[in-house]
Amino acid sequence: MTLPPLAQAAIAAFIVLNAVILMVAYVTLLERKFAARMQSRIGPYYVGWPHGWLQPIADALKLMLKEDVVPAAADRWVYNLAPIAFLVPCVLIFATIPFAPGLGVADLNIGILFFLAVSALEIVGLFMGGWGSNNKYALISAMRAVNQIISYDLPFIFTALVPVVLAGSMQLSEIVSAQTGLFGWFVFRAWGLGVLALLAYLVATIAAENRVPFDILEAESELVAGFRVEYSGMKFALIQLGEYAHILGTSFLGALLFLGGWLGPGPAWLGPIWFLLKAIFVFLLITWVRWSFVRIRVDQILAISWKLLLPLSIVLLMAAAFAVAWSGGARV
Amino acid sequence: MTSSEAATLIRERFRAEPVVDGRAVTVAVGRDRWQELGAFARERLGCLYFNWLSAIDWKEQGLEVVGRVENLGTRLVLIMRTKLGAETHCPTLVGVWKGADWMERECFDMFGITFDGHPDLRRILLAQDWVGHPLRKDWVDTGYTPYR
Amino acid sequence: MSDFMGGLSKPPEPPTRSEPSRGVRGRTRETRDGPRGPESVTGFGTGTQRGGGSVAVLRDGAKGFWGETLQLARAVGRTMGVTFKNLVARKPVTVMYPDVRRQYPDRFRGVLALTYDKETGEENCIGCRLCEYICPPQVIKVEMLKAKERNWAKHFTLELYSCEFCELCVQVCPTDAIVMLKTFELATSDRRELLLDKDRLHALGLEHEHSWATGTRLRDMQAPPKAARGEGHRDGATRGEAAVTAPAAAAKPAGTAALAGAGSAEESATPAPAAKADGPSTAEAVKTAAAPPAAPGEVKTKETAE
Amino acid sequence: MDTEARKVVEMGWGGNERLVMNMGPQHPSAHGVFRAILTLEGETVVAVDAVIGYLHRCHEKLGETLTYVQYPTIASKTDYVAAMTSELAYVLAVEHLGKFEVPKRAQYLRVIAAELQRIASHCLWLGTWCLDIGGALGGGATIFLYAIREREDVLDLFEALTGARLLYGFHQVGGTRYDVPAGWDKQVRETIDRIERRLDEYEAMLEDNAFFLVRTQGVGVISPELAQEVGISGPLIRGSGIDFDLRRWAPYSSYEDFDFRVPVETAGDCYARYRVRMVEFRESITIVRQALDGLPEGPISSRPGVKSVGQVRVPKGEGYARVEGARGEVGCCIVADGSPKPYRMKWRGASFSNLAILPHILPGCKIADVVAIMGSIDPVFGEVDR
Repeated sequence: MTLPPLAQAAIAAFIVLNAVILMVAYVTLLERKFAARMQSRIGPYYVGWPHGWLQPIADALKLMLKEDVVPAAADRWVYNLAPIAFLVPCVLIFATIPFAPGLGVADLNIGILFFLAVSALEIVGLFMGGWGSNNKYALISAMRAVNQIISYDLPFIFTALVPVVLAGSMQLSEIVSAQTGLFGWFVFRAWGLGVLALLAYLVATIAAENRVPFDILEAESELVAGFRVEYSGMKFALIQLGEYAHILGTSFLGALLFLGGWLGPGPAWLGPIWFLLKAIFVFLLITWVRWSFVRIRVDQILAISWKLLLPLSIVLLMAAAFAVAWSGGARV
Repeated sequence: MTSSEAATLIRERFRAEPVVDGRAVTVAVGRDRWQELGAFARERLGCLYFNWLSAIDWKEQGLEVVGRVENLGTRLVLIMRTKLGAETHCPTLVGVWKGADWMERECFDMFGITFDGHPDLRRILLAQDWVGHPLRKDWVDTGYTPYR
Repeated sequence: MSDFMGGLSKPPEPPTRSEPSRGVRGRTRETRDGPRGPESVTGFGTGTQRGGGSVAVLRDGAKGFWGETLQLARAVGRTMGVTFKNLVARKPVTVMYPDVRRQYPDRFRGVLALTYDKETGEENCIGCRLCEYICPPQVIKVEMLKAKERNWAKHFTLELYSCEFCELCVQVCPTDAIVMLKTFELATSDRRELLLDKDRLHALGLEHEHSWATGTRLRDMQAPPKAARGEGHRDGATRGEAAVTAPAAAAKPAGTAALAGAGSAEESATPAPAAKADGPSTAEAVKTAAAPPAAPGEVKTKETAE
Repeated sequence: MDTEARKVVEMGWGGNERLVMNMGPQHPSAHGVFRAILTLEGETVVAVDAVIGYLHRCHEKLGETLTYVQYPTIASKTDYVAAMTSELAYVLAVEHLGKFEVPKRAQYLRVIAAELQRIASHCLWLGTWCLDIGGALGGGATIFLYAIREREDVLDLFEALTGARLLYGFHQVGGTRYDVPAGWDKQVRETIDRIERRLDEYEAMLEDNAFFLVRTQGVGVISPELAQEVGISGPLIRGSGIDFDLRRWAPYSSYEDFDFRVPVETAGDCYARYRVRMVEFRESITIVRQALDGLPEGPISSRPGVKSVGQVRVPKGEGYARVEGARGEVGCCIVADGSPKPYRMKWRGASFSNLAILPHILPGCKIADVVAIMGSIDPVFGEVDR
């Protein structure tokens, strides 16, 4: 019995969506334990004794049961829509990610373009939340968010295009299959350009995801909680979910683009596991940076983006293109 | 500048008898010469460091304003005092030292001394709508009522 | 492009790290090199300062693009190295509190309690109200019950919710009746439960472990002439026994005497420096207090210090 | 600048596209309860009105109602982060008035306590400051927890010494209340050795860290003139190039016996204040070592232990004692009238004067600098509001 393609896609989307939500929940636990050990703490422990295995579930339950407060002066429509507008693009980016050959919702032939375009959309929800809250902290945060995301999406896109140039395809599965062989991952290839591109990609990711040291829009010591200062309960949970989904999505993309996706030793069914491990490795790198550095100021962040990261990423892209052209289409 | 030299200078200028104790010179002047003493301490004695300013309520003898300034180079300490008598007005020192700002506001808050010429004389520690000045000796404290 | 991160570079090694000029003891003074040359802060990162005058701030921002990039890479490496070291090499320091309790020291100042005499089973408190007088937040209320043999506390209430655990009540108690416990676990949802009466205080004293401090031990520790020191305080044994028994024994049969002594001392205390016995109680105390301090150090305060 | 901010407040929402933002009283980086009414132009602060008093308990009035025996236990509540030094200021003032001697051993114990307290207080400062500039969900929190880990070790020492972790009541007029317990000095040496090693880690995390440097260098510059005029003290004034340390200036409690350096930085910015405090950390450690080595035998108090509430009386007069607390000059001026209580007590809180610098240096900064400068000032609101 074969289902119509739409139904197949719907079932796949359902599975991926739930998997993503579950993964996001446990990624938060992973980050908390990781950060805790880094800080000489233990982290979540009692809920799901002995190591807090049920903590994400408890958190989700708690947030669901919390009172949903809407500020009296808020722009109700914008305020209520913002978490959804924020969450949808963050989850939608998973639609195009192949988890193994043929395993995914839709392996578009312009997959990476779709990913980058949709991922940039989160700013809309973010700005709606900051504006609709009618809170000065949230407003300043929304202003900062627009500044920052515009300036960091460019280097993000340019560095993500380096593997595209190297692989000669915009289809994500094609990019992975271009990385086969010993030391075939793009991070090892192109005479060191790959490593630089991965580093630039990580920095741009951290900034685009608003993680410390670039988390000026959350900036709880200055702006309390930034754009989500007025959100509570389930809406807060949605924003949090969206944020972590976005980070996870970019981690998956990083693993796909630079670390060879599902490629790895062992039988083919190990592929998704390899892929997951690589994504978590990228995620932990981001987390490690997050828990090691202090935040920098908004003008400094913009300066780093425009003065350092953007030129660097353009140079990297051009160098990669040059390398491909030099080798005449052969593997570099 | 030693404290005895400073005392001589003060004696000449203010006709007040300073008390010298180690490096500290205590001088009491009238309220009308308060600002003059401040400017003198800063210009002539080099007391650039403003340490603190407060007041004492001597009950029937009225309020007294005490200020302490220092010269960090020569380690001279000047304690300036002025009795306000029946008045509750005192010239401000904000024009001489910026640090007098908050100290005088606190003094106003606690003792009800109005510092004439202070740019922003409001209560600083107590609520703006507080009634009375707690460090005055005639302030009646409400008793402690334990929770039973 | 060399100033893309003008402020990111490391400042010169501060002179304070250099070896100080050691003079006669206590008189070394940090001599500083001349003021750091004026150089404006380049690149991004400095908010304009108003109202503060200007101070020359030297930042050597001229290492060039590669120098700064290398510097940045090194900084990232060192910082992440520290966190990584803590991640893998150090155990968490968390104490899983309700399951595991850390070791409380002997002098722990916890919840207050009243004590019984171990042999006779009588209450130690004689209701002398010294603790009520001395309590800074005034949380203790005592009423005395006069009796022929000795006095008793008719009521003794302690408002623990306002207590600041300063141990002054323990310190003044002539009969060691009030002590502190090595526990703080009296959290409750009703404030009234923290209004402790005499029965509750006695029950608490039986329930939990007592801290080391009692009135006599504290006063003994502070008494001016002291032979042995530094040891034996933890268990309050050794020298404590001998010295402590005398005043305690003297105070027990005649609680009223101690009270009267305290009261008169309060009236007659003079500002004489330490030479006069302004405490109550026995002849021994007077003798010890009258003895000159063993090591007369010079008090240097305020302006007289120079 | 205060008045300018007020004008804007009175104007309502402000003209010229200015935004009035209320930072506090409940704010993550307020270090207590502090309210700064910031007038912003974009991200830049143009005026600030500092509102304090939320933690006011009228300590000066309390000082008039409590006797010389009772008050030292309350004095620790003014600067509750460095309680040892605030108690010390009060008892020194009383001892100065009453001409009470203090045994050498008690003086050394006071020095040990004060310097350990400085270490603990600077630990908290470092942690909270990094929390301010680093974020509670980021590297700042990591340093915060490291610093708190070390502070807890010092508090354990105090707990072993006095039985309390925050409000010690360690000092009394004429000496100290507690002698060292057995094995304490060994514990102290281990702890300060460990902290000294860990300081290198903090510096590795911060000093080299480009992100940290851009946040602190050239931010919140206090000129020496302004520093003196406002009367700031402690690490702040030393960060502005003025060598003013009361331990040197007017040695109290046998500080003249110890060999230590007073760090001075000329830049006057947040980074200079950071450097000063980091050097002070190490200097405090050396002072503690010296004091432990030279701790003399003898009594810990020149007066018998407290037995009644009016035990201490001082003759009529006025006395001022000042100590170098972790945040600067903690002064206590007592006017005595011969009774067991002071007639008037003036408390000179270091943080009060230090915080008064804020309206003078904040205008022109970015919002992010406001928290960095606040943290570098290290106010403790118990001491500001008293």
